[in-house]
Amino acid sequence: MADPDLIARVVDRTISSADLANEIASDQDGAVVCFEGRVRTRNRGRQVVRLHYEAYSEMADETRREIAVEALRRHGARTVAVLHRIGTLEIGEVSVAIAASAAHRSDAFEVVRYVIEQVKDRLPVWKREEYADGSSEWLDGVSPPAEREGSE
Amino acid sequence: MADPDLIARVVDRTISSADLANEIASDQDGAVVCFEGRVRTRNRGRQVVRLHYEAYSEMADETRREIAVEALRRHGARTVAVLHRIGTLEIGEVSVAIAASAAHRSDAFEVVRYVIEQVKDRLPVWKREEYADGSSEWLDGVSPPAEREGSE
Amino acid sequence: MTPGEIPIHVLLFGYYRELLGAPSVEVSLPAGARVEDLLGRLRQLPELAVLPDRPAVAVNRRYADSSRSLSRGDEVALLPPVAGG
Amino acid sequence: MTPGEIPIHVLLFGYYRELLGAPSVEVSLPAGARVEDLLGRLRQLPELAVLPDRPAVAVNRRYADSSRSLSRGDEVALLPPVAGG
Repeated sequence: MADPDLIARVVDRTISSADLANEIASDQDGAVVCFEGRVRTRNRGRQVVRLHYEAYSEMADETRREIAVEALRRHGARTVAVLHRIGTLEIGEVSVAIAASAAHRSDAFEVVRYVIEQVKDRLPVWKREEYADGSSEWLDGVSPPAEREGSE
Repeated sequence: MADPDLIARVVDRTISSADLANEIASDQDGAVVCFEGRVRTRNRGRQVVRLHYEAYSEMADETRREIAVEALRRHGARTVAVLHRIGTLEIGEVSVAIAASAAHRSDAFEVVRYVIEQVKDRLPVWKREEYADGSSEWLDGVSPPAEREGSE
Repeated sequence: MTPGEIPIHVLLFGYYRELLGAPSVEVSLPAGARVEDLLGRLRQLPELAVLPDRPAVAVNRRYADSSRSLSRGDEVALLPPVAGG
Repeated sequence: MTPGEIPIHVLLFGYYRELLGAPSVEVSLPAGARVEDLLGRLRQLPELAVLPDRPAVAVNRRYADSSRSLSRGDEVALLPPVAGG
């Protein structure tokens, strides 16, 4: 797929997979799969009141685009879109939204699954949890793989 | 899970997984996965102009509920909702919408995947495709498994 | 209806409904008849002679196999291969 | 800056930014220096002495390994383990 149709952005406004799904849906496609990551009230046994997301935005936009291109190369989906929100998020708000559209459902599922796993593994985004007791903490994350320059 | 929270209906109005997702989302859950089946312009090489869905509605409501209960038993998701539309659908319209909400994303993906596969395998719904040349045809379907009475 | 027989109201859907030209048909079967007996009787209708060997049947809104016995008042349905989603 | 050295502007994010108390730091390194040399220099700053053995580094917005050599004008960033999603 030489020029896959994809959308990839970091934004500091409310996001939803439904908006994405409607953006990417096509008359040729029979299946749309969406994923939303939402802020939970509890994490690792602590009461969370809000989250602060910070990104290396310039790199994140490129990484997200790379991930989407890889996902479409590996699977037969026609389109995938991914948004990651930054800034302060309240409980229940959507931090990451992904939508994929494909002729057949397996491809749509696999693309979305691939994208969220890669987002978690290598998107340069960090989060700080704020707790009910007023304290806050940077979350332990995943060490990204070194040197991906050769992969494209 | 004694009384899983689920929604399962056959309806003859427009449906969307976004509405479902918002209905089922919970502050305890970090992941929402949605699936939408949409009417495609082409199927098996023919130009489709619209689809007509017919259901054995009373049985379909029970089957859909069974599928949702099974899905939640097998996987750790907290909630799953599924709607199937009947009547006449134009290209791009949503025929089936599924949404699941779970603490962790794997469960949400697996529940949605299970539900759509089971819907295709055993939900008593039939569709007739109407083509650009004015003809129409009942689609070949899946022979449902015999005797599921013992399974509950 | 022969004495000792039970009336069975059979719902048809999709392609089968088109074959018959009606949404349901009433047949009467001996008490203790099974789904397979019902299918044999339905195949005697010229419109339904082309039914496949083992069409799906639901009894009281659940899929039933051909040895399932039928009782008065059962809700029986003849289901073409399903094509939802 | 010693003659022959190149200035490297290093961006910090998340926890590392909090450690340093600033979003970036400027260091100068000999021409031909590698990522590992940069890390050695950064560890000399008291605030960054606690850096892990092999923190993730991006050069020009791509993850880079420790043997990657640095050139004038490279955009270098020091990245804590990522926690998006």
